[in-house]
Amino acid sequence: DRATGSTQPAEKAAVERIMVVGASTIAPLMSEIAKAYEQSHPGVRIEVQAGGSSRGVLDVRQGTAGIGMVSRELKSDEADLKHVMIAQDGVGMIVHKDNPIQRFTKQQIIDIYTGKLTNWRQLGGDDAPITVVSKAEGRSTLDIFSHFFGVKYKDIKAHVVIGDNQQGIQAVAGSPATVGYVSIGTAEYEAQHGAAIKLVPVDNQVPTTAAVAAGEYAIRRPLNLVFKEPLTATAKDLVQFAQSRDASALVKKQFFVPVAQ
Amino acid sequence: MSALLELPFPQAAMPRHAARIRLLAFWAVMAGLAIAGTLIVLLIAGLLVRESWPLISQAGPLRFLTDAGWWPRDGSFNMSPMILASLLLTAGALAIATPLSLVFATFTCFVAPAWLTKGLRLLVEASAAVPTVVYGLWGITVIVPLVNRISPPGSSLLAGMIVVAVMIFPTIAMLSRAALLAVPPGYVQAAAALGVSNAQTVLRIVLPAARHGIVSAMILGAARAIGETMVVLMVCGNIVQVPKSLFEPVRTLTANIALEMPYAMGDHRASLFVAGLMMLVLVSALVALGEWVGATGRRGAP
Amino acid sequence: MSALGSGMPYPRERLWTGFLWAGSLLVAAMLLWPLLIVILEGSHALSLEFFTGSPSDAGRSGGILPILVSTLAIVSISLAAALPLAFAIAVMLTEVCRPDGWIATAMRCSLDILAGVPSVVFGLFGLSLFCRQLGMGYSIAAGGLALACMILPTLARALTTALEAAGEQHRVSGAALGLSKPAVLCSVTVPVALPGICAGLILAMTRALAETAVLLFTSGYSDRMPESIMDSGRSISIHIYDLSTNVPGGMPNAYGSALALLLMLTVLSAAVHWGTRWMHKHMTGASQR
Amino acid sequence: MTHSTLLATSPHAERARPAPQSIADSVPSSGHIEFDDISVRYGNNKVVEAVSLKVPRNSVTAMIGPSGCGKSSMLYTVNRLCDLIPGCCVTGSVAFSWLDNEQMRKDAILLRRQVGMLFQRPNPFPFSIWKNLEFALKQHGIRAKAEVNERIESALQEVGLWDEVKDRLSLSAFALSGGQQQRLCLARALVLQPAVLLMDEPCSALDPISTQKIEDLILRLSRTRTILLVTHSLGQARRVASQVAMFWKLDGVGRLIECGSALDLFDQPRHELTQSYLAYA
Amino acid sequence: MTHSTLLATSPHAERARPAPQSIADSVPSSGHIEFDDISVRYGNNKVVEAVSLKVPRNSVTAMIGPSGCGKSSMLYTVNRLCDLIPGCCVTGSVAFSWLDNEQMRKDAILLRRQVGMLFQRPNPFPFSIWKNLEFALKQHGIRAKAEVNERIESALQEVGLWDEVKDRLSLSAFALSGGQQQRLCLARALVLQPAVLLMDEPCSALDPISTQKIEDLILRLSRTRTILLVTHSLGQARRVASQVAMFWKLDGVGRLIECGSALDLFDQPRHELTQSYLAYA
Ligand SMILES: Nc1ncnc2c1ncn2[C@@H]1O[C@H](COP(=O)(O)OP(=O)(O)OP(=O)(O)O)[C@@H](O)[C@H]1O
Ligand SMILES: Nc1ncnc2c1ncn2[C@@H]1O[C@H](COP(=O)(O)OP(=O)(O)OP(=O)(O)O)[C@@H](O)[C@H]1O
Ligand SMILES: [Mg+2]
Ligand SMILES: [Mg+2]
Ligand SMILES: O=P([O-])([O-])[O-]
Repeated sequence: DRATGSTQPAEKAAVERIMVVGASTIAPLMSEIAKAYEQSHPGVRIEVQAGGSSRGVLDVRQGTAGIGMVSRELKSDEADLKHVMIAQDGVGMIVHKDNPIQRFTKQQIIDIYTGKLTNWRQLGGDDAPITVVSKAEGRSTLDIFSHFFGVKYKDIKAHVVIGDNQQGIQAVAGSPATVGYVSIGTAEYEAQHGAAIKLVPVDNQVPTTAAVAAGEYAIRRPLNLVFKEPLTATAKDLVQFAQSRDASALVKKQFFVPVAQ
Repeated sequence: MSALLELPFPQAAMPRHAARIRLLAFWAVMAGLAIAGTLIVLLIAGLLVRESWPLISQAGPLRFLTDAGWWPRDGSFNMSPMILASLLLTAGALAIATPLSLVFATFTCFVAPAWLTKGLRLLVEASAAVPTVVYGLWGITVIVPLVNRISPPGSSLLAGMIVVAVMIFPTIAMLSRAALLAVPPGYVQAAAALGVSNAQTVLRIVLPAARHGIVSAMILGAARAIGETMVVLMVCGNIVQVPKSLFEPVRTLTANIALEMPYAMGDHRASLFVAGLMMLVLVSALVALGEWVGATGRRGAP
Repeated sequence: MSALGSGMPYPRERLWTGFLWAGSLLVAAMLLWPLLIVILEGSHALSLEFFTGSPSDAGRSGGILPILVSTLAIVSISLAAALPLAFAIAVMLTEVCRPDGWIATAMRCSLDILAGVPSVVFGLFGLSLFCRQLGMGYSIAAGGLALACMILPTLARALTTALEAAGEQHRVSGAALGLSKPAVLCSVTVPVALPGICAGLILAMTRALAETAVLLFTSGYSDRMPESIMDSGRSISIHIYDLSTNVPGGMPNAYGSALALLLMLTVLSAAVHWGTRWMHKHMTGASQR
Repeated sequence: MTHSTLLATSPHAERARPAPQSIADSVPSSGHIEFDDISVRYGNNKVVEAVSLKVPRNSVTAMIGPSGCGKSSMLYTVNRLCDLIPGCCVTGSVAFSWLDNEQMRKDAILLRRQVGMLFQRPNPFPFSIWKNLEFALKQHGIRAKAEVNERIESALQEVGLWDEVKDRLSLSAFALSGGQQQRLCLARALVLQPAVLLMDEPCSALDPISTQKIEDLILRLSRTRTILLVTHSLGQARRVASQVAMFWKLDGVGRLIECGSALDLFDQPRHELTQSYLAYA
Repeated sequence: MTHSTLLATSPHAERARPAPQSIADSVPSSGHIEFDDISVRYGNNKVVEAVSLKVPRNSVTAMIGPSGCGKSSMLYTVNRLCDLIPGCCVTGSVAFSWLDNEQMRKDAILLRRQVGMLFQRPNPFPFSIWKNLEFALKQHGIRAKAEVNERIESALQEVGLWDEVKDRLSLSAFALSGGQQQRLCLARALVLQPAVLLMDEPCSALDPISTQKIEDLILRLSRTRTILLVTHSLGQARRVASQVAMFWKLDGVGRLIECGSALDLFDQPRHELTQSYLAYA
């Protein structure tokens, strides 16, 4: 039945279905993993469904999905769920390519995001008011950001609030006076492919996927799969596959940092 | 459709009571379907109330207008800036799209050569099919930087109004064109025979005669504008505030739901359903207003 | 009614005509802009393989065939579900209820409110009613039904207008021949109203094709070829959304898919036009002059 | 008398017609339509008051009177078309001495099947010429190919349209001229072989030649049909009617002020309003 | 002669009117409208061919002929309403001997200001009765309250509508009966005091009394207006026209087959088609 994620009883019993629901950040990665897994396990169908980390948690709790995708650390009130990390993702500061700024200090970022610094001149840049881009409430990127810089999200004075990473890249690429923070993998890819942005180090934290992989970069988050015990054998196998070395290539292809080094 | 082709109601062919039963069945089915269609809105309202009830029952509905601000994770749920933003955005988009639609409809009905009319109609139909995401991308890569040059940050109420106006333009234009085409040609001929100029014929005869259709097109357009999500999410900046100018970013109720729903839990999640309920109330108020204006218009008509 | 008459040397008439030309061309340019972007950027991605292959590497490469199939299935279901409801509402409004009576007002208001419900809310509604309560799960059927609720007001309004205009002239003459209301409706009003019905169908189909937020919550994300309508399937607008917001490097194929969507719309609306013309001919027995 | 099928309801035709009760016999027979105390209101606006009138069967009765005196409204009470007009309220009764009034009161469709109507402005359906006629037949359950063809052809010949359109029966009815459309509508009514025909100014849009054709037809039809004719043309009333009912608007309400045989009424009108009105003829 | 303002274009009225050139003088004068080799096509369908006709000024010319022979189309060439009909193509010319044809060719609005038209079916605007008339005046720059009131009242009296509607001028024009609407439309044309009046079967929907009123009016107006009247009623043509033009459809195309003074044409028709047609009168 639906509770275990194996649905459609009317269909051929040979096919086992696993429902994976959750964060849109993980969904493309997970569907690639699912495809690879299905290829080696013909009797299995994996339905990946995006809809947000909270949808993943809710669906797993209600039994609608077998496995959830959560793009952040689990909260204390989510201890009823098991979780495994399948990849890591760093969060880096980005500015426009033409912005002369080469490096931020942690305090500068705090001051910019709390509205104490309002002009690039104050940081040694051009004379232009700073446009501050932040993420929407509840997004895990925001949680990581505010946790690292110690800024309460209520104190953040943003000019633009965005949802997904791509939107942040477009916002920064569209105006030289903008600063924002996005997933490092995405930013690296876009910068290499001609988007008018660049990643900027904060203090000694250099935002590269290599640094995240090496564990040298502190502003990062886990990409988790969550589930309720007991899992079916196939689902358990899938979760293991997602952590395996075989899946690492797929993780890299989606510009995340694999855990199985 | 083959049932239609088969002429489903031969009357003398069967005994009268059989015919009557068929008639009754027809009306019963029609009434049933119509009622079902009408009740969808109640189902939606029911869902929204059910999901948001835990929060509403805690402290009453007024808190959503009087709380300190929108800090959903800290239990502070003031939505009034977002309501205002939704209304402003709709009004602005309508104010841009309606006159342009009327110009367009008039042009294609009365002035444009046939080939151009056909081309423009195709263009408008194609525009209606462009996914909202594409409009969002266009807004964020074209309109927002343009507005940014006038006054940063670019993502603003104005940018939203412009992009949403372009989006709802096809709806309003196509429906008002239909309304203009439905004006009896006798009016136009009579006006022409009186030596009335083209401009005056359109302004004083055709547009007033078509006003019901035009108002109804505007209502549909407004409904689309107020319910629009993706585009607004991408170009309006999503800051919860009462804008002091057109160039300031705002967050509408719809963008708020789309932005936070995927990551909201508990009371936060319930508060987003309250936002949905608020939308429903808002739209109902607008529709009631439209009905009232329409009714007084009908009554006050010469 | 078509033309108001040709060029008049009245200076004010010239001004008026010039104003209309300028305004319309401005609008046309405005509308062309996003379209042109889609066409220019999208044409790079188009190829035969694009239409016949399956997406790979999260959609960055490969084709969109399964997505086109899912989209067609979703749109067909939504039209098939919305059309009877919209037709019934239009019939009630034009044939049964007094136009100013409370029933008609209630129906009209309910539809207008429905038209203003944000698409996210339709998504949540579909998720709760079809996916959960009715046990359809994330599926093409659930997405189609949720979409049907969303396009219902557009369709109902278009059908009402069409039936109203067509019924006006022929209701009384049909009745005078001793025909019952449903007979007049099915055999006279509907054939006469077919062009209007066709326009409404195209408008509704257009909206259904372009919709993202509803399907985000209901029809699923899976980009493999659906085997039944109870499978989950990714519609083309979701594909575009996912590629452009979630997948780094997905933009070229996002534009390619948007262009494919426009082509699909052209084909579908041509098909609807052709179909209704055929039906019109069949039902009226008249060769169109 | 070439088109006997339509004119005389032969025993054969009678059997073929599936109507549930007997209609006109083939020879003129006694009987009448009786209007009893008819009043018509539109909303709060009374337009016809207390009209009682006996219309003899199988003859032509002309209703004349100035514009707005309620002639059309009277016609609408016969086939209950008034039911379709919002706000229209009729009191009084119309009875057909040779039909089952009880059943028809319950079933307007049955009634309208017996009572054909021709409107002031031709209103063909936007179908082909053939389909316009076939449509009504099929709807009333007459589907036998041969019978349909025969009925349509004889109806078209009846109204003098057959020779004009027989080569283009699949053309849209809208491609016909006004006079042809009017005759097509008449054929559409005749093809159902109604016992009563209501005609609301059938010739007002027609040229003299078409008018003459229609008038001839009315005279021929009146041998087996009861015809109620509204006309503004006193000449026409004189030419075709055997009984004339004169309506007038008194105090803003339409009333029947005089009724009698055409000869009497035109030659010795009793009411002074009638006298002055006839002076215009 | 109570309503002199409308009938005779007094010097005062002439000054008040802002039209850019002189119009009818107050006394009947010589002159004519000349149709020169007019042909009309709708798409590929030729409906009128090679009509040349001289219409004398300040008189009534009736155009008669069977339905569909192109009478209305001929009228449309006079005020260039044919420009509005998609697919309609006119060759040949219409010239007014007493007006500046060159200027009017360039400016259809100026032309239509001089040429009033009454359509076959009444087509009032969806305004109040008063506004229907005021609209036409205001559009032509006549805004002085007193003059507007006076003109409207005299136009309504002219068509015999004033007494019927003076208490409900703010009522919608659609609340009038068909005959009243037709007269309202005539008033709307008259209020601009055009030099030429085109009337397309103005009485086809009217009862004899209203018809008589309109015919009287036509006769009175014809002293200072040039009137082109299309009618199906030969009696009417005989009563009001001084010249009659007879059209016929030959080989599917409308042609002028005979034209002459009303007396001559009705008493000694030369063309055999005319003879047979007049036999119906
Ligand atoms: N649908 C309607 N609603 C309100 N009033 C109406 C309606 N139809 C007719 N009337 C009014 O009823 C009166 C009688 O109308 P009716 O059409 O019966 O007159 P008539 O004798 O047929 O006139 P005519 O010769 O002009 O056709 C008129 O005053 C008219 O204004
Ligand atoms: N808009 C149009 N498009 C195509 N054909 C037309 C159009 N208007 C008229 N016709 C055709 O032109 C011919 C002449 O039409 P017109 O209206 O001038 O005739 P008429 O003499 O006024 O007839 P009637 O007495 O019936 O009014 C007709 O055969 C008609 O079918
Ligand atoms: Mg009448
Ligand atoms: Mg005509
Ligand atoms: O991955 P996000 O939750 O920051 O969108």
